Amino acid sequence: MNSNGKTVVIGVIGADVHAVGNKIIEHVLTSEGFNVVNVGVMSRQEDFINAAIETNADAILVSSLYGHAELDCQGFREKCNEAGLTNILLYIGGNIVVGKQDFAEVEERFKKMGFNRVYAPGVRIEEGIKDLKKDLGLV
Amino acid sequence: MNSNGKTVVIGVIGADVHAVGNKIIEHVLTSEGFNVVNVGVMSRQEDFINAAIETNADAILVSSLYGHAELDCQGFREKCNEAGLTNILLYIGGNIVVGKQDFAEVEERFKKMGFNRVYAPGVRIEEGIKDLKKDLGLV
Amino acid sequence: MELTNKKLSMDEFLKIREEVLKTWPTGEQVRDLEANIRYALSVPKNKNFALRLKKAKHDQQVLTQPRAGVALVQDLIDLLRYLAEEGEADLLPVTIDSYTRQNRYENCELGIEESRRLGRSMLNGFPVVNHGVYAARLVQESLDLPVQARHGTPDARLMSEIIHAAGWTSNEGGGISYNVPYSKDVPLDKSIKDWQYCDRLAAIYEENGIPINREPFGPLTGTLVPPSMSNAVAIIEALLAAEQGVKHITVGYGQCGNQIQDIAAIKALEQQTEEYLSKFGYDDVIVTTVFHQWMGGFPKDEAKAYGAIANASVTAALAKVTKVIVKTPHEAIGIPTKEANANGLKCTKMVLNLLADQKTYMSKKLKEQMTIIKEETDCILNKVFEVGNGDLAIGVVESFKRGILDIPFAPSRYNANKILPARDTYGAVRYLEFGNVPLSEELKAYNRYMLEKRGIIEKRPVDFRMTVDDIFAISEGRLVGRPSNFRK
Amino acid sequence: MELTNKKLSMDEFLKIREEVLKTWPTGEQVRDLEANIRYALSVPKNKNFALRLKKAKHDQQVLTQPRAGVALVQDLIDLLRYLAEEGEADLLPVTIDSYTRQNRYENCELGIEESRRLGRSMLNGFPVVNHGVYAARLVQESLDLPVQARHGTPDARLMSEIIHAAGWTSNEGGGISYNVPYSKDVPLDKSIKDWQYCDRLAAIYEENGIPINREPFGPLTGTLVPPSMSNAVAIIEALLAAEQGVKHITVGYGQCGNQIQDIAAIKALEQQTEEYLSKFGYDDVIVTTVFHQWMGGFPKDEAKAYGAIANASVTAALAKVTKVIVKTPHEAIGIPTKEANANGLKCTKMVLNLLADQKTYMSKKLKEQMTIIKEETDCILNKVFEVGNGDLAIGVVESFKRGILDIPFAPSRYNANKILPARDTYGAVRYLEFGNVPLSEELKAYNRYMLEKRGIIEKRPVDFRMTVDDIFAISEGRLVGRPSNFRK
Ligand code: B12
Ligand code: B12
Repeated sequence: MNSNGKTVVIGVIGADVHAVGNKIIEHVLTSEGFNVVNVGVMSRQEDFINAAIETNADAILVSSLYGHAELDCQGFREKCNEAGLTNILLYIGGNIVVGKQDFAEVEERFKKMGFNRVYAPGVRIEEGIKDLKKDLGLV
Repeated sequence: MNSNGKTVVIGVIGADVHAVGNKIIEHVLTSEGFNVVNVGVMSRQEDFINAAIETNADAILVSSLYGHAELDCQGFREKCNEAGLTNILLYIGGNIVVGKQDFAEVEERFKKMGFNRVYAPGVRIEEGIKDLKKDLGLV
Repeated sequence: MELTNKKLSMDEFLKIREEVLKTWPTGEQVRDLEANIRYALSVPKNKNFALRLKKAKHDQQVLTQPRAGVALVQDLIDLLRYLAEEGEADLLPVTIDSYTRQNRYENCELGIEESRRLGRSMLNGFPVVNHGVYAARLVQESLDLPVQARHGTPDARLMSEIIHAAGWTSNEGGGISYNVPYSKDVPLDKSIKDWQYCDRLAAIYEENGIPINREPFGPLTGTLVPPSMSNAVAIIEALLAAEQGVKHITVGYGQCGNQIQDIAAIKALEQQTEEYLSKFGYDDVIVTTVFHQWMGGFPKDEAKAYGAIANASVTAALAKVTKVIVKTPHEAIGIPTKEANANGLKCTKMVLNLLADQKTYMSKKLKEQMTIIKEETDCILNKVFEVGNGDLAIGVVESFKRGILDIPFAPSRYNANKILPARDTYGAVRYLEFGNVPLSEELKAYNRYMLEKRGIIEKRPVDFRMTVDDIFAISEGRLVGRPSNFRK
Repeated sequence: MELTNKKLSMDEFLKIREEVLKTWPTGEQVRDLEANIRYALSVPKNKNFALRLKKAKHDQQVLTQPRAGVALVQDLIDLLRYLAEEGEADLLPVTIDSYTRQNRYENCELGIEESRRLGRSMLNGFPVVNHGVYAARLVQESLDLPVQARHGTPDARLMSEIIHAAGWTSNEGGGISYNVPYSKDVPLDKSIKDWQYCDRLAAIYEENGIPINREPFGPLTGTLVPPSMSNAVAIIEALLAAEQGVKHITVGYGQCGNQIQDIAAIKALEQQTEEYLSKFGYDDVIVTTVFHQWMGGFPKDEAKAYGAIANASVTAALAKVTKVIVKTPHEAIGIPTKEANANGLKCTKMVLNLLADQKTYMSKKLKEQMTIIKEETDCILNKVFEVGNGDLAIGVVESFKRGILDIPFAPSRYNANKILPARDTYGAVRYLEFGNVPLSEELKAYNRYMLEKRGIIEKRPVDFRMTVDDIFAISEGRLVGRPSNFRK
């Protein structure tokens, strides 16, 4: 697959071990031409941020399936800023809160935390890639 | 079974052919000691009323399963009154309206039409018999 | 005209037709049969019910079909579109209201008016005769799927004229199955004759290049009908229809609840229908099958209703029937909302898809049950032919009189009401009282043996109490109505 | 201490115990083992998990059990009571949150606080270690049904101390099944040792008159795990537990979706577990079975989710497992509300009741699939013993290193990740890439043949694309992930 020149860090945050989606996301992003850095499951905020600094990444795609993202993501944007990643795109998707909640509210909560895009349960990575290409000026 | 001295007319009103409940109701009422007059399925208001006059019945238990009871029962109480059955108990049960509706409203509608008791879908005849015994002073 | 199982001549047909069209003003709209046929020919082939079933059978696909009908035209169209889109239905019905089924068209007028006035459907179906052929065409033209009339009408002659003239390519019913479970005083010779007319009408369209599907109503009263009894009726109606020239027949069966018995019953039904048709020389009939999800009292709880729906869908999928008639989570309460109806369809579709590439494999038990059902059915059918002196139509009338054919819990006064069914300890429906149903001594002994086994396990006599308990069982969340003190 | 499959001596056990109880302040509460046992002895027998399962197995009854856990004590009690009453659950779980599973008790503190502050559970389960033994007893005392801890904890030693001291009579997990699918960097020798401790602890209670049930987690990653791989793991964990003295073991299996394969897998699992146990001299172990409704990606639509739930329940009922772990209509979205959880239970219960008196009958196909699974499992297990030089614990560590045991899609870096599964055209899960899984040539050929058949039907190569399509299939409403241009 031709590289599109953009680098994306992916991974699953917190104590979350849901590995299947993560493997699929790596597969799809790669075949779409992204340079993918996968920090894998059970990753800390620092793991994402360090990988992004090292690879000069354009975006971080956080997955969280198990429901603790609200706890696990506290202060993520601030840490990015401190690390100098002031312009990096932050996306999050999966099953990011505990239980079935009104998604508009959930989205707002995560946007306040500094995420650029927030995805509802079961939204497939293909959707995210469309937005990513837009946000990165690839289309 | 010992007779309890009370006579009840039962049947299924209108173009309704649901026969199973009707047979069960006859069976249960009889074994509870009632004298049961069953006008059967597809019965007109007149069939119920004539049977009640002939047998000097204490109550009429109308079944309607198929949803047309609101149409089929228009003027039932008035016809009873005209026929001199001014004190007869009128009960109705089954699936008496079309579709899932708020039962409190449905009950009110049928009470306005002159029914003494109105039963929600799936309420078994045993419930009705309890009330009947109360209303007829058998307990 | 004497009743006999012979194809109506065009003369006879047209003479009756004269009378039929006069029974309600909208009959006038369909007087020109050739014009009706021309219109029907213009309906796109992908909306042809008969062809869709044929393809599904070939592809071993199981199709879904809801029940649905409301009083007013636009509401009906909206409802059916919703069921096609949101519910992913493969085939569409128009369920006809109960007044129309009894030819009480005046009552329908009132129902239509009241529905308009109150803004909700006061009828339990679509009064197609009152609305007439133009409305019926509008319905058909507004939909992208094949449409069938589903009702319960002993005399459906005018209705059939209207629906076929409107391009509806399937009609449910039959002289027995739409009489005995659906009416009180209609003589069988009358309903059989009237359905010969409906069959002949379907065949006329067929002969003019429009395949028409006919579907005997399999479940009858939906209440503990022993498989051999409903299969016998379905086969009889298939034969009667074939004699009139019908070429596309869907024989049906209502779930009894024991999976092995149900699968055996469907397989037996399909095989015996084909055998009997070919035995009587009707060789070019395409036989498909329909499975009705549990037709008796349903659980009120919606989650439990889903369980009943999906469990039935598993049986349908494993038996590889051609289509399933779908229940909804509102079944115990009333006519479903469109959402509840779509939910029943989606739940069913999910199960069918999960099992699309799977089937039942033959076991000793399945073979045994198929044999029992086939032998019982043969016993009944042989006797029907015998008492009709070879004429099936006459045989049917005579058989009901004598209780050779006898449908449990039927409202009709022409039904003997002498048999009593009950479940055996595995949940299979057996004959408890045989009435005059002419089973061989061996088969009777088998039925008795299976029920005695239950009696011993439940420590109680084999009698009507079992039947009553079985009637309530599923709505109370079990298949077999065990006594309250029962512990395995 | 070297890893070996030998019963821990009381000395060893108590030495480890010293350390374990120090890992979090609540450990102090359970220091007095005899007092714990006395308390556990006081729990009414009808709330004993092991005995309830034994009775169900004897009665051929299939029990239901939900998943459920929230951050705060009273909320948990309310939730579980609701599931018992409204959901008619037969057995209760306490699902433990993910921080506790990783022994991150500080995170739990924050989660508990935030849950209090926001008035909703911020944790995906109940942090039992933080709440401590008195809270855990309160939970148990507030309920009338047996309670089990369900989690996914590689090192569950402290948790196990607390739950058994609280009178919870069952513990899910095992050194493989609660490590490889549930963690990233925990070495297998560590998790096996830690679970030997949990098993020994359970056995100490057992030896003191309190039957304790242990349940290896059957489904592993829940994603296309070939039955022989998960069965091999379950049998290994049963043997490891039995060596420590555990007497009540429930081996589990997660639905793959092909009904025949699933039934074959459960029957094979039950039989082979008993065979291996008795082969190694563990004769007095009571083996029961658990079936997990579909553990992979679920459909978002609730009606479809009900379809998936009920379809799984049919398999459970026909296979006559001892219990079913129930999914809910919210599965694809998030932790279910109590209502959705009860609905999943009721739907399941309905199906189980409808099929309570029915079972699967042996067919050629079922026998064939059982043979395949058993032979595959034997191939794997023989090799595990071989590379461990007869020591099962060592064999497991070595086998993961070499990819003899290899769990698809597992997050653990100690997993080889070399095998690749895919469905055959009937939906049965087969090995696409064998990695180092030591199947005989004949069995490999069988797997290849079955997948090639699918390739031909779908007109595409047999490769990773199939696996990916299969992963999404059920959440998109099919079992087999057919290519988009696929028409049968
Ligand atoms: C079996 C059945 C049939 C059989 C009936 C066979 C026969 N001749 O008896 C067949 C298949 C023929 C049939 C046909 C139709 N049916 Co139907 N049928 C049912 C079903 C599944 C079960 C009925 C039954 O036998 N229950 C078992 C008996 C023992 O219970 P029961 O009848 O409810 O009676 C008990 C109680 O209601 C109570 N009770 C009854 N009356 C009274 C009165 C009093 C005073 C008291 C206290 C208690 C009481 O006591 C009885 C004994 O405990 C119900 C749905 C359900 N309940 O699950 C639909 C149902 C009644 N049918 C319905 C409809 C619409 C029809 C049809 C129009 C067809 C259709 N949809 O295609 C036709 C109508 C035909 C006609 N003209 O009447 C609807 C009615 C809708 C509504 N009210 O909104 C229902 C509710 C299904 C649905 N949800 O759509 N049906
Ligand atoms: C399989 C599974 C498991 C397996 C995981 C095996 C493994 N190691 O991978 C096992 C059984 C071990 C497991 C364990 C647990 N699980 Co789990 N699990 C699931 C399940 C059924 C499927 C997940 C899956 O693999 N889906 C298939 C993949 C391909 O899809 P995906 O992961 O959703 O990813 C796709 C999209 O979400 C999206 N996406 C993901 N991230 C991102 C990011 C961006 C930016 C974008 C654009 C898109 C995107 O793209 C991906 C590819 O298309 C889900 C429910 C469901 N979805 O049906 C529950 C679920 C995620 N699990 C859940 C829970 C709670 C748990 C447990 C706590 C246990 C429990 N309930 O007993 C533990 C947690 C363990 C831990 N510490 O993390 C909950 C989470 C609840 C919540 N958020 O409210 C869920 C939703 C189930 C439920 N309804 O309760 N689980």
